[in-house]
Amino acid sequence: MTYAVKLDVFEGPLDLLLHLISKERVNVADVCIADVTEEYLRATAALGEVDLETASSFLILAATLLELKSLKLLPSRSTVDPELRLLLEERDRLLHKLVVYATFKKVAVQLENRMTANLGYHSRAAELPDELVPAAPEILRGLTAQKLAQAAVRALTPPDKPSVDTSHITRITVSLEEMVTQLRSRLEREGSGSFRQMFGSARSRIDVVMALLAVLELFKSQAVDIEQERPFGEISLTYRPPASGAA
Amino acid sequence: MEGRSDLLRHLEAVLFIADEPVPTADLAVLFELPSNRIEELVLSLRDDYEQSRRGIVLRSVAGGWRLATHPDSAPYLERFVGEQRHGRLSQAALETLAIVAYRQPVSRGQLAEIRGVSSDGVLRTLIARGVVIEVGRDPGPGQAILYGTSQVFLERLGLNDLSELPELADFMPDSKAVERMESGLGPGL
Amino acid sequence: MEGRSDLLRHLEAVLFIADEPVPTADLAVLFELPSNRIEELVLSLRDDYEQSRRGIVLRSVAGGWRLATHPDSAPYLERFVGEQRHGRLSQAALETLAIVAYRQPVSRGQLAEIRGVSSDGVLRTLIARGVVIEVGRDPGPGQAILYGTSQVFLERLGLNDLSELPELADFMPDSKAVERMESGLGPGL
Repeated sequence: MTYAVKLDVFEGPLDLLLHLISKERVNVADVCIADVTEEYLRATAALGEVDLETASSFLILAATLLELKSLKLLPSRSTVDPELRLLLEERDRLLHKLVVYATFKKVAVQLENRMTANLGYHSRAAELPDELVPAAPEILRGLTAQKLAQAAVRALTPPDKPSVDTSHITRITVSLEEMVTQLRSRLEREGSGSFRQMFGSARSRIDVVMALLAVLELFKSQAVDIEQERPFGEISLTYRPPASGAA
Repeated sequence: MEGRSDLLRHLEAVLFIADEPVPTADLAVLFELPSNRIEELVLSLRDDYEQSRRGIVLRSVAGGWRLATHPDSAPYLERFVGEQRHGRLSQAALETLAIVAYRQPVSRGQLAEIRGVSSDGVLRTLIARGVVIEVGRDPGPGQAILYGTSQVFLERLGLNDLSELPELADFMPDSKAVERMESGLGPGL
Repeated sequence: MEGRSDLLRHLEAVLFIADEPVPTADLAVLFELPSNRIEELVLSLRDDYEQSRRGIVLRSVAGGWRLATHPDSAPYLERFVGEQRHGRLSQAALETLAIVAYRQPVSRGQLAEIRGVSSDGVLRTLIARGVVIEVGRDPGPGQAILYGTSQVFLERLGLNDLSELPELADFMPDSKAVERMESGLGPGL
């Protein structure tokens, strides 16, 4: 599958997301991030220069897509699972943002049509005729040096650096290192346990992902044995103390 | 007491000199006449322009009366002025303008929240074009500048006031589109 | 070929929008007609204004044609102008004046670059009101006219000289913004 990512039609990550979802009619969980990235890089190369705002928008979008994909990959077991509910709430929030954005995008077209319909009416940018200047109030009436300075600051300050709203992306609250340390000390203490027992208190799905990565990390350094009897079944973890020589 | 035609020419002169739409109430004060008399005069001036096929029209816009050129003459005007006076706005600028129009007074932060990206650049363009203006400060901490639309905005859209903007609800995506977005966003229940 | 009345209304629209007297030759080019035809049309428009006792007259001034208000309406116009916001500085005019004050001497091109839009209209107003004046020519190619503030400007603001203008840094929201602005400010002030 290829995705025509035409950068000139996208103005923001919500715009791109909306396009992917409603125009291309794709399920974001099925979107291949690599494909989108490749298209993006090709398009920026064609542009010749990278616009910081568009580039960061793209990164945000890619992160959003990855997170949504991770939602899809993990099985949803029970509707009463509070963690799952939190995730669904987050998804609803993003959906709400998309709906609001789509509404404004649509009404913007209407405003443009109205503006186009009124383009033909030109009014005078009336300069006061010389003979009426004496009748006009003093042009600087009420102007203070302070007001002038404020206006100068407004006019001379360049616009803020582009920034991107990341509120719809879950923050990583625990680092992988911290997770590895936590898991190791818990296994040392308890010897064994299921993955669910160990991480039932994980705050968000991203924490669960971090926990899984921590388990894989410990497995790699041969500090834990992993057993899973069937797909999506319980994962049991058993602590493997370091070789006696090292103890 | 001056005759009707004298009043009409003074009215025409005042509207010619004005640099923004003139409300009926201002004309009533100026000519010391009741508003309904002014309305009558203005409408008869407008009819006169129409009937004698003038190059000028009289419009009711942005809460007042405004002389403008007839759209039929637009091609000549554009050639004469050299460039399109009101150049087209970019997609980003239009979206931002729409949000400002419906959500005013609105801060930069709120704009960024809705569009998912910073709108600072386009906001500056809109201010330079005179369609968006600063309308105040957020009383909360930070005292963010709040933005709104201007008289020029109303004039450009041919609206009398903001209540004439189309209902936002009419532009909500329909339930099918929302469903598509929802299923596109990943696993449901 | 367009009929006479169509040409007349386009001519009226062009003269309406023009902010300076329009020479016959320019109109001839615009309408692709010989000058004597243009003269004929302009004069017939002028007669039409006179005969129908309009508030607008068509004048031949300074080598061109220009629409103006009828002198009979002067008392109303003076009252209107005196009471209206004509006297007030628009936000665009205030910003332009502020840039001229702090960055003088400055050319039209530099003003347009800073504001992101042409400032010619407001600059003309500021010059007409005597608060901005020509202060020299850019020595570089093109010899652009450079503008600065006038003595009248200083007097109205109660300043002795430009060094008494407030420090911009005192009005900056934060230090980072100061840095950004200073890098944008020339070595001038």
